[in-house]
Amino acid sequence: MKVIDCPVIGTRPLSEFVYGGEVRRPPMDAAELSAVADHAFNRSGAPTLLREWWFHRPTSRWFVLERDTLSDRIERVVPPEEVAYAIPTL
Amino acid sequence: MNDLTLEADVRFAVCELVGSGAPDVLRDAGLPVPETEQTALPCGAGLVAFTGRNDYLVVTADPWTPPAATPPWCLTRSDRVLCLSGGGWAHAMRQLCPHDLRQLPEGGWLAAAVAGVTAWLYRHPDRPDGILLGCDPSYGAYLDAMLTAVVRDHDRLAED
Amino acid sequence: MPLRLLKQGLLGGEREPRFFPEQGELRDRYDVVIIGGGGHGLACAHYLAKEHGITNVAVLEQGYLGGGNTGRNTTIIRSNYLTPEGVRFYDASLQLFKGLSEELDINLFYSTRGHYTLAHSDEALRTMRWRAEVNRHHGVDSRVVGPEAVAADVPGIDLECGGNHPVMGALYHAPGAVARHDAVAWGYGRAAASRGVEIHQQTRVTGIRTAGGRVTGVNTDRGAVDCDAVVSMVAGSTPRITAMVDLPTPIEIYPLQACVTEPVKPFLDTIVVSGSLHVYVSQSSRGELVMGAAVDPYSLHSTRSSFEFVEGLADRLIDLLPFTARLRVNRQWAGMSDLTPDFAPIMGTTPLDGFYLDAGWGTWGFKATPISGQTMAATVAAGRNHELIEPFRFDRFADFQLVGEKGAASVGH
Amino acid sequence: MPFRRSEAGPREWIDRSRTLSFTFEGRPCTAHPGDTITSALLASGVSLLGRSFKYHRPRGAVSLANHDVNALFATDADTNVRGDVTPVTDGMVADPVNVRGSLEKDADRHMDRFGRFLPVGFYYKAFHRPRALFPFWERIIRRRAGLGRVDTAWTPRRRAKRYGYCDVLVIGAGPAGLRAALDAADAGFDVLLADENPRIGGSLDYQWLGDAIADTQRDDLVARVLGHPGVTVQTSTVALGSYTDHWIPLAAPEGIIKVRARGVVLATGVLEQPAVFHNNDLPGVMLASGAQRLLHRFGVLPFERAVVQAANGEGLVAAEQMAAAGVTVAAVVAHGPGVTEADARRLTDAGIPVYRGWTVYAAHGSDAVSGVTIAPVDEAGNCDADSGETIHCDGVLMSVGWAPAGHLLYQSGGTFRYDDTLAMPVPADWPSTVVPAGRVNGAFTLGQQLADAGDAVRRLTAALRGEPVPPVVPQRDTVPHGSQWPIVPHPKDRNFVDFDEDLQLKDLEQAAREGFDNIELLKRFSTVGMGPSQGKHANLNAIRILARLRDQGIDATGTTTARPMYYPVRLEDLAGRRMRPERETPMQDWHRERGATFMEAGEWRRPAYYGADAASAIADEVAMVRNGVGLIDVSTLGKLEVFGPDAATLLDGAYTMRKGNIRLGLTRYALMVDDAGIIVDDGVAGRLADDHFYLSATSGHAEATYQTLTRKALEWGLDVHVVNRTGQLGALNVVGPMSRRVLEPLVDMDLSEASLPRLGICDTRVCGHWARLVRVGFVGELGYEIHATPAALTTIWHALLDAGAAHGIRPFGVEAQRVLRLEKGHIIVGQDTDGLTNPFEAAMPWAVHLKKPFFIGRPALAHLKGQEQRRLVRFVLPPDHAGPLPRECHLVIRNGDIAGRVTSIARSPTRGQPIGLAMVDRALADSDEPLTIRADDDVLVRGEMIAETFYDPDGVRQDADNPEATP
Repeated sequence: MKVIDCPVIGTRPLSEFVYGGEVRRPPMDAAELSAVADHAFNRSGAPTLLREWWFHRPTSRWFVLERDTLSDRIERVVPPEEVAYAIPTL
Repeated sequence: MNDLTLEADVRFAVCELVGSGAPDVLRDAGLPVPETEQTALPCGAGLVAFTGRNDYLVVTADPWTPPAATPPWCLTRSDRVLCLSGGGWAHAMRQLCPHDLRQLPEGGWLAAAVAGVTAWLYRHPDRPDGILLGCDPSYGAYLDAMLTAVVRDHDRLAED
Repeated sequence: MPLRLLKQGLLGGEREPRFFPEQGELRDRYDVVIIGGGGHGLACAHYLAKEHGITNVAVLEQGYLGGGNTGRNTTIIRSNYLTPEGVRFYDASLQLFKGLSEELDINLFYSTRGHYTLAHSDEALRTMRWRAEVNRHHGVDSRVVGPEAVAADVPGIDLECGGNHPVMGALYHAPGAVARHDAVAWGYGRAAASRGVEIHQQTRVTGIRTAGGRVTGVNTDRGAVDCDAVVSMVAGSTPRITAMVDLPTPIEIYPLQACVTEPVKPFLDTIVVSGSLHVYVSQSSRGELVMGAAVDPYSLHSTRSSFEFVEGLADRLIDLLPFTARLRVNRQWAGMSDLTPDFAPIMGTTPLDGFYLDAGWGTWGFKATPISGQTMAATVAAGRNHELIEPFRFDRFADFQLVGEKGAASVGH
Repeated sequence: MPFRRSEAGPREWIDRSRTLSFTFEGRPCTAHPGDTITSALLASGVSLLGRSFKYHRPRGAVSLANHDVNALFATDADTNVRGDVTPVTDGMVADPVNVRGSLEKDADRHMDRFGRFLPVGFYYKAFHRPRALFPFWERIIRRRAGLGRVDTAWTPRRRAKRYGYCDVLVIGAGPAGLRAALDAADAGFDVLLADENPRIGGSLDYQWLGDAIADTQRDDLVARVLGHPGVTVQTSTVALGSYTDHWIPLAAPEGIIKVRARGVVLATGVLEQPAVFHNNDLPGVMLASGAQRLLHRFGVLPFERAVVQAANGEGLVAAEQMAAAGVTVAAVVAHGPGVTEADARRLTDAGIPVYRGWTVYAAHGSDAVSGVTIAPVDEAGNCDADSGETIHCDGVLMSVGWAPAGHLLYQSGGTFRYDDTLAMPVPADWPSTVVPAGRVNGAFTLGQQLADAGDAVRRLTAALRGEPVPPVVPQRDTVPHGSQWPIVPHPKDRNFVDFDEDLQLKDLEQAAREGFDNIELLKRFSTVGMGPSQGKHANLNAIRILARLRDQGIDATGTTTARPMYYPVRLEDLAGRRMRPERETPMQDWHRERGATFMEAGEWRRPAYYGADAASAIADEVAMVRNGVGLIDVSTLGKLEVFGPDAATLLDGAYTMRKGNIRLGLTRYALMVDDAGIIVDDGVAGRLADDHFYLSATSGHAEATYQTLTRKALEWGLDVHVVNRTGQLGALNVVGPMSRRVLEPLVDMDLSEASLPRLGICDTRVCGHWARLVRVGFVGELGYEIHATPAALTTIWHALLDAGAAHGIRPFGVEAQRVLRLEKGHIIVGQDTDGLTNPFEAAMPWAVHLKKPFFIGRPALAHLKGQEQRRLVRFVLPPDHAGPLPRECHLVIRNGDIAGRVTSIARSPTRGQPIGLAMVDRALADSDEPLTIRADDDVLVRGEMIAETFYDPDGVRQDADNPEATP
């Protein structure tokens, strides 16, 4: 079973996590349909170093991990601020 | 083989303190305040665990009422708390939990999956030969049944 | 004793023809280059040659013939899909499969066994009825049956499934079948080669050349070739190929695992699938139980095996068929599934002229082998999508015109 | 003493002082404790142990090392039992598998004669023309398939699995493994030493037995390992495979242990490989190491008079051991540089004739070896059969080379290359924390093995301590240990490369000739290596054959993937203890006692209805809610608290409707879609303070919604806390015209419309306990959702039952709730929607507030508005509709084509006619055509779409002050 080493919660088995997919930023208001579709459907499918969301159930905590989707190695725990963005509000 | 016993329903008052100011509230109430996330300090027969940003789990023998002011918000919980004790507890837990609990020191805290459900584990210094386990009340009967089965098998093996 | 075997037995094997000619050098130019020497690629080559007279074709395979998902699936063939376009497409595939042993003169062991998809909840049962109704509308023999019908066909089944997920009914799909997966690739490969198609194994495509918005050739680790059309039929390697032409796709790669037990005397004649338990199982003509489950929980470009997979599968299988507890798992393996958001393939033309895509097969690529070969060949020959694959067109995502196969999402395989 | 038992040996596993009884093919047999089925049968003079898979040829013992897949047995509770390693138990009933009749008189034994008509891949070449006849042939073939027979009455014997941890896992307790375990433990590591045999010692106990130095070292090593506090020994334990991140499951007698080790030493040794000659599969032809195991472990002399084929020193030792034990060694035939002139002289001096430069050409005999023909062979392996000599014997020992048991190294990412001297693949590269040691690494002499283990542990120690890893100190042997070409053609073939699959030399040649000349294609076409032993004895020779045919090296020819399992393992062992997480509401026991029929809802089980008869129970429950008061346990609803200054921003961003403008003390419908605008969840959001919301979610989606909210809070950088209270709080809904009257006495507040308005939410006390009251209208009557702690909820539930008794209060289940909500026209996400439904298709445009600049799915919905191609519609069937109702998912038909499907349908007791929801094509939805549903038996049922809510469109029934609603 894959093991994820995390500086915050220690060494954890994969079975404690839920995979949340790659980090993507949605288009904001008045986006073209093509941009919307690209965000909704397209993915970085080729082997690469990918930033992904992983949810750790026992601590109820989301992590952003940088993982090589070919070797399955986790290279880095990314601080969430690095992927955060503001949303427009009324 | 050592005896293994399961206390299936250890009575505690449990609450969750959420939001800024939580450490101050704990301190004002004379409760211990763990400084590192995912650690806990003993508090009488119970404990206080630092579970996240400003979040604390408070497990006390007697109900504890924080000040009404918010934040922090205080949420009463009904965690099912069990205690597995006896020299073989860590070995027995290997059937249910992928973590090496021998590595969990006295006073150690761990939020982990046990028998496939989320639970917290605490090695209370007053119970050196055992482990406290807490889980969501809806999983209480299930976790109790799993631990009971482990204890039963342990006893049967011990007889053989 | 069939005559064919009598002849070989008496005359010896020396006279047996080669399945595939010895591999030569790459030519400078082909009309069509097919990337991927699995079932789909070889079938496409066969139909290009046979039905469209296009024989100046190269099939480039980075490994060996049928070594990808063609040789890694659990060989189930069925057409009990949810959407009319899915049913029509897979039924056409199944019809082709039925005559394929004769057409290719290779015994594919195409064996109609009947296919049960078990429902363990009223929600699942509703989906079964939906599929059955759509299937019947299109003349495909599927029907919802009660637990007793399942019990009559599946000896030893525990309809209570250990207590947590009792069988409430099933979708019975009479045409459900299995076939020898490798042989499908070999048969198509031999047929294509006999018409002049070149098959190049251990030939890896390293780039695709374009000029003026259309394909002009491919680069390989054995040199470059020119061509007018490139057809990518590489399942789990699709994103690597589409990246060569900067084509974003909604495809993600997830490992899909499978395993077999040691052979035992046949006791299971049908194919049994349970979406809720994430198990599908049939017994091969060698006597092995061939089993699979859902795709792995996260994306990965790897065919590594995981122990959790066999643990979980074993745990649930013996809820369903308790007596199989004593059988032993002999071997496990994995393939790479190319999944799309709507659980339907992506086929046909692309925004790049001369670049054709056959991908997004998820966990059902094997059963589509003949029809995708045939329709992709027609598409390449005509330069526009065959009507059977038009619903699976590449740009449906950009238009938000998804195929509704995801409605059956609770039920896999 | 049975006539084939030898003198007692120093290391034997059997207890000669006791005798067990068992039966084989109905005949009584005896064994000693410690005997395997195979050793006991051989000791009783039975050498025919099984029949081969395809040709039903007679087969016997070969390896005694868990590779004898032609000696499988069936017992009353198991099948495909490997006789060579399975201990006899007292009273055991064992039978051969894959025979019809008895082993000797197997009705299928003539299959051997038809072998030429069943060449490699024969099943691809015949039986398919004409197509109609294939099922006939298939039945015949299928009948011949498989080995053992299963019994559908078997029940699982699940045994708990457990996790295990150590610093260093050493696999294999032979010389290298023992040394590695000791060194690692001395270095301070916590060591787990696993070996597949019941005793540690490995080859020291048979191949090296009698060598004085080896014996001394063995005793020393074993004693120190057993006495070392840092070493835990696991015997009879097989390492099944090597998985990601150093997880190595061990199949131990007490169940599977999933071990995670920081470092692994693979001292897995080597697998002796058979020679390929005519009749090399006859009972009596054994691997030399197999014969040694038989002799030294079980005290069985397999032969009286043997011929030994040796390409290495190990074969000569075996010959000497056999001779010393009383076997007449009629000849040693040796070819290749592995047996020197000096070696030969040593044996000759001892009276054993040696034929150097000769090989075994063929074995003779029908059901057992009666003799061999030996012949001169040149360096290339060409055999001069005409100069052959025939020797009478009853046994042949093969010692022609080895293959590394490198499966786990390969799975760990290691690679191998072929060593021409050793005539076997050796590790070329491996991870710093998974290291080979001993013979698997090409270290053959005892000294080399021990030194190699020491070196391996030194490197591993450095790796584990994060220090620079020193270079390998090579310990590989430099003298040959095998034949490069242990393969002899024969005009009559039956020179088997793969015993599992009955593959002969000619089969592999033929496969390659037909174009399957890539090792993977060769494997798939011929099935070499695909049987129960997974090629442990076949793959290396198959590669040799292909390499020679293609005129290329072994490494260029490649190898097939060594996939788990190392040995087959039972499904029940893989399964382990049955764990099915199941959640219970505070009222679960009460529902059970009350006779509820349950239905699954994820990990929950909810009452579907109460009582024996579904139809009448549901009808009564519906009627009571409409006319009196009912009570439903809704504890499974998702319950989330959202706190903090950015609480409103989070919810505005996560849900389609505005949340920031909900007034304190009120709730609003909450619909969540994904990035593509597809509906994923719905619930209710209530506001308890400016910075405090309370949300409900569907039972099945609560966890996912919680995850979405917590993730979006991070993603959007918000100061907000989301707490999942789903299991911490119970919830019930007391609903019906009498609900206010029943609840009022129990609650500390005024329940008038003014005090707690429709869609209101407030915290209060019920029965003296904290509780949260929500005025929701899912079923369309006045009702109160009460959320409270599990203990309080139980109290409240019973108090409501007492208080409502006078009004006939009764509990109702999910089925009645579905009818009630359908009458009200409320959708159920997942039933009335599918995996692609957006809110416009669900006829809920009112739930999409595009005025908000952003929410999840807004970009998509902004484009999709008005574009829907299908829409959810309400329909009714005539009140006099006779016959069975259409069912959910029956199709809507228009002009002969599919135009949609029924998503919900029920007889409405209130309207007195069937009502339903259907998702139909927009053209139909926009029309005023009738709705045609194809029901069971193709009956077309005609209904009518209606625009208005089926029941109480103005919602007057939900008015707390309405005298009709609160009579």
